[in-house]
Amino acid sequence: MPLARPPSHDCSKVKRPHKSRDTRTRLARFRVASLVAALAVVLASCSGSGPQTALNPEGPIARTIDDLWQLVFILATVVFVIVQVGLFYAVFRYRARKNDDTEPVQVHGNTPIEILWTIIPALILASIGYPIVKGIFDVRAVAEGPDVLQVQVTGHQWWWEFEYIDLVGPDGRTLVTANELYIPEDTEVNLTMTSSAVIHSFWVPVLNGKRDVVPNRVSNLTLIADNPTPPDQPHPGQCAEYCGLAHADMRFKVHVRNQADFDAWVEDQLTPAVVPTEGAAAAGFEAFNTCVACHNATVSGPDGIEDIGPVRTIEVDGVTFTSSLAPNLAHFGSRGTFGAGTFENTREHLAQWLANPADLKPMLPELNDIPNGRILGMPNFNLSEDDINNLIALLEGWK
Amino acid sequence: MTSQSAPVEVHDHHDIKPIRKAAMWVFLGSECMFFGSMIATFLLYRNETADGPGAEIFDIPFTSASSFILLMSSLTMVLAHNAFENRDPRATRIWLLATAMLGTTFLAGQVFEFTEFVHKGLTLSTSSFGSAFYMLTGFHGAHVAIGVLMLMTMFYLSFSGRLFDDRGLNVELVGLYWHFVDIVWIVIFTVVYLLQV
Amino acid sequence: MAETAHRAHPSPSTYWVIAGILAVVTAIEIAVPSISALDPVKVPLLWALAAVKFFAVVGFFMHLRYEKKLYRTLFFFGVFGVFPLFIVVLLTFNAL
Amino acid sequence: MVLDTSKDLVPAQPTGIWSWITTVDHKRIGMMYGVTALVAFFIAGLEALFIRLQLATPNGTILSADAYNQLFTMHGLTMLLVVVMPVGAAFMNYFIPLHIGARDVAFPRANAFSYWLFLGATIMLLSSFVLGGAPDGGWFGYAPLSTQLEEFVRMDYYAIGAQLLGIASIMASANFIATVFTMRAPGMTLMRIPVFTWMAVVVSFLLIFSLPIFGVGLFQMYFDRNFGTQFFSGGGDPLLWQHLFWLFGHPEVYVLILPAMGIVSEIIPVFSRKPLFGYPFVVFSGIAIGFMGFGVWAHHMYTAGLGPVAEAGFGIATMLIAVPTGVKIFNWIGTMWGGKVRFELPMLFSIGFVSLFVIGGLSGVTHSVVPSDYQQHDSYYVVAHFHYVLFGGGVFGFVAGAYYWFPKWTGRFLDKRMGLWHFWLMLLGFNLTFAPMHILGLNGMPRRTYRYGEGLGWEFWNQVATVGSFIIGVSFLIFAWNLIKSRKNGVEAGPDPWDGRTLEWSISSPPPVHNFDEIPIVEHVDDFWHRKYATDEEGRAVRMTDVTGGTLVETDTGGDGSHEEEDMHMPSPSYYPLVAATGITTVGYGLIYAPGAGWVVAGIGTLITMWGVFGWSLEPVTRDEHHD
Repeated sequence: MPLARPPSHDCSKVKRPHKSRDTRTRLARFRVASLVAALAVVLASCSGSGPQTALNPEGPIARTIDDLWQLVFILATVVFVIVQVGLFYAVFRYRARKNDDTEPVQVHGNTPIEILWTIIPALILASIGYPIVKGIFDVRAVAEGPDVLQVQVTGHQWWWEFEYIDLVGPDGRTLVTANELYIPEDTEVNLTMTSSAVIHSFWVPVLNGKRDVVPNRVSNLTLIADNPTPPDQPHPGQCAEYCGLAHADMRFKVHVRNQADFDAWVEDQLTPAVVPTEGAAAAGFEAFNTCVACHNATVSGPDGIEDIGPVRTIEVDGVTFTSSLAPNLAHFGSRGTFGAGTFENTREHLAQWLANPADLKPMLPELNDIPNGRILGMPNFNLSEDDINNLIALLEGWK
Repeated sequence: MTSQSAPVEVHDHHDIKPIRKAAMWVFLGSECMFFGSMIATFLLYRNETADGPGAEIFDIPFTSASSFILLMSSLTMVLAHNAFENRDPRATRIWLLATAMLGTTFLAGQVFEFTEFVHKGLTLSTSSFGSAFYMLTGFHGAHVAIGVLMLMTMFYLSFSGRLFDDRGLNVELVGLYWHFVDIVWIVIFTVVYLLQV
Repeated sequence: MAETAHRAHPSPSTYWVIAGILAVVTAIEIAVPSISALDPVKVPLLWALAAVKFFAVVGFFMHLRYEKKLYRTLFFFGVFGVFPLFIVVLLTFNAL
Repeated sequence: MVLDTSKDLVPAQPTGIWSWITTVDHKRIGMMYGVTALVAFFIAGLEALFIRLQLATPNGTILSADAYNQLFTMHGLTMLLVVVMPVGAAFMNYFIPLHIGARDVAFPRANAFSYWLFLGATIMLLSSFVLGGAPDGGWFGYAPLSTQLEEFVRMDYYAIGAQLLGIASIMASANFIATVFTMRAPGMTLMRIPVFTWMAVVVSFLLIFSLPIFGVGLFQMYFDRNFGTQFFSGGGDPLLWQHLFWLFGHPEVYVLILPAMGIVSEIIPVFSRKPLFGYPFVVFSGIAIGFMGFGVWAHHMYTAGLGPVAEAGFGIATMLIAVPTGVKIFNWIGTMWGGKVRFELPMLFSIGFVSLFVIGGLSGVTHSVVPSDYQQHDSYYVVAHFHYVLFGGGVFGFVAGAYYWFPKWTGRFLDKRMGLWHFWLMLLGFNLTFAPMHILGLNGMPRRTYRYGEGLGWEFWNQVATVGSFIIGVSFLIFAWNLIKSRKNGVEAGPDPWDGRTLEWSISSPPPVHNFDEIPIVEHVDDFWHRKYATDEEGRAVRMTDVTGGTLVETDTGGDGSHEEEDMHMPSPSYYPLVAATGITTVGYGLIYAPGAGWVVAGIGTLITMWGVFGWSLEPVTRDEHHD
């Protein structure tokens, strides 16, 4: 990163001009402290690291934001250096010295200087006004047109529901999934978002800034990703607006695929899950009857294709959102994670979850009020070990 | 605390009257923000009736009458203040009582109006409109009630001859408060009633 | 305070006159919504009439016209401060 | 606090617990504010240490999600409303009358009431931990999360507790405004008031006009929770709460920082031995910050969906606040420039304030770059920003004030050695704790999360921050020990230990009950300095020779004959403020548990309140008592 240097200049400047003996120890302490401060700023600027960072954009919108950040960071660093150097110069140059009992000249002020240091900052700020306003309109522009992939997002406590309203299967069902968003590369994706109960915020730092997801309101966010992600390294995202008990565990993943892979994924997802007829999975489907009080799935069984489980919608400002009570499980086995992107989708985790969900993720199922649509987590159904194994067999099989 | 002989003090510099009035006026400015927030809430929700009753249930002639009563209580209040300034306990007492009566009449009208509206299906929880309406007019009513209480306190003091003592509360301050409650209603009457029908 | 002199409070006859004006304005206010010819200007007109009553009470009954400038400043911070704030709030809701 | 009553100052200082309970002396009330806030500071600090322990490692298990959510909510709520604001109130109570040459505040009993109600609300908020759980909706209490779980009383504690704190603050603010505008000593024109008192005025205006808005929001939250109203749910709009909250919450930010700026503006001139550079500019920039602070509330809502036009408007307005803030910083540097900077403890903390506040201010400017804020909002970058402003700014400023004025409160210095340890440890710990949070936030770590997964690259800096937070903790233990020890055993300071500039240094330490033997007549900004020093032809300060011993300086106004000899009237002590405050707090507890048995408690509380209020206003007055 090019921004690493200026702050360290600052501390070397602080060190240089002052050598008098009685202040040496103080200087040493100042050096340590200002070194720490400066170091922190340096590292803040150049350590864009980790998969959830806002400093390594993976798409043009995030890059627009990052460019603005770089601009203002450089400006802020310059101002920081000037002011701190001025401050510490004044402090040390004009420190009271021993054997000097003269009094300073009693200066009360200087109007031209005051006006100068009012106007100069105002001008500096005015100079970044235009890029800021342009940036706002660029980032906030709602993607429109036939090539835009439309996804409707519903925030729940504490998971995400995605409905691809234009991706419709032969049976007329739209593609609905939870917590793992798949998007094609280099394509504008328009998220139309609302919430079922409380405010959430949708945030994938590498693709865009965050946008609140507000009940009774519709908000939009555009995602564009440069490159496909490896299957096991999707872009992590997270709810960024405090939304209650399990806010920290309301995460999600964004998988970017090239167009062909994306189309293949869509086809898979639009295919109903098959009702197993034998083995543990079949027994698991029996046990699944408990789950469909909240969860749902589109399955193809002996009676043909049917939707099981409650499917609910909410309408906000003329937009109809799918708002299920719990994640759709028809393709659970294809997901890398569960529990709102928090736990790797492994047998061990799943067994632990089914044995007692609140053990893994904090929830308040005892306050669920299903008729009024208030769902605050999955209860412990005290499933037997067999039930758990059978359910795992079922769910792992639903790719 | 007993006072003892002490060095010179510039005592008369701080007459308590203007100090109290300054505090009262800044408090009333603060109350403007309080009622302004509720009026803005009402304006935001004026059409959010959730298929329940809305502004059409207002009885403008009735509310006009009670608004007029509250408006006239400002006249009796200022006459009470005038009598107080003239140190006329009897006239002060009469006008204070008249003001309190007018205020009570207004409150009675509000209670009647609320009862009517509830019968017509508008409650606190019917809709955002109902919530905003009752909160705004209800808090105003509470202010009137506190005002009546203060007027009656003054009325009581006028019998014990302590009306003109210099204490925390006096007729002038009660008057400022009372007039303020009146001017808030002037705005509420316009915004909530007249502009919505 | 530097400013000590203030005008004498008005006499009761002034109060009665103001009360009369308030009554008349109230009557006009109540009439306005029922006159359909006034519909286009109804909103600003009613706001203006309310303002007349508001400042009549504040100025005469509350004696603000006759008192120290300090009181006016303190009070008007609230009165005139509340408008821009909530106009902006309502604008962001597209509620104006 | 021990006051020396041996001097023949009148009236005598009363002693004993009862004298504290019934006190209406602004100095004692200020002390009580300070002590209460300091205790709350240690509680809120302890909460922060638990939070830091939990976050030291990925998937931390020290706290449950539930406990964590309560702790971070209470940490914010306590620090802002029960620590920093009251510390400001403590300094204001103590020094406004001294700065303007008054005997007390305008309404001593209302002042006592403000304190007791503040104390009641504080106890109420803290008691929630053991009475059904502390508020857990964040200090901003965003609806409809805050109105969602009506089963719990937690957010009722928030709604009522904050409401009571608000009432207390409104009363205190009206009191300060009335005091400053009507009770200044002769000659103390508005442009001669010390900067701290000016900032107190700005703060009082901010509070008195912003708190009622918050109050309405809190009532709406309370009604939504308890009476089924639909302000934020149903047909209501959750963004209404955000507007009402931030219309208060943003001015509140300046309420927290302006007193600290005022304190630093007092300290820097004293220890630079120069007048404040550009006094009128510093005052007017404070007023400008106050005004602009009212116009930028929505910059907390950039991600909420206001629309690009509003976002652009508020973005520009927010940037503009940097201008008056910059003016203050430049003027502080200008004050030191060409002076004789003495590295006494108050000055060290003030230099720390300026330096750290610059960082916080600049990271604030990065927030005004709205698209950039789409990333930074609700991330640890914001946490870093406001701690640099409120801790690096506010707390450093207040601690500077404590070292500066401790000699005035007690007549003794705080120990310098311990103070130096405090300063350096606090500076180190502070930067270790909060500087890494910039990095964490930019790397995507959101706020208010009780745990985070591995592999996100957040482990190292979280560990650093945790270590730093414990260093801060140690530094404040040293401070507390210093306060306790130096109160009785500190080096004696005398009335004017720093060669001060403002009126409080012209009277004894601690000050007598009546503050001034005679009300001073003021001729200059920094009037006390001008009584001690003249300037030579070069403009250098020259100590006047007729000053007696450098201690108490006699004013020459006693004999001018224009003031008649009169008894000194001090307000009588009263327990009614405590009764009234107890009553209101009881009503508050009742409302929290309403409807139901809560109504009974609220009814009892109402009766107690009426007893207090009527007793207060009808209390037979001593004839010579002229205060309310």
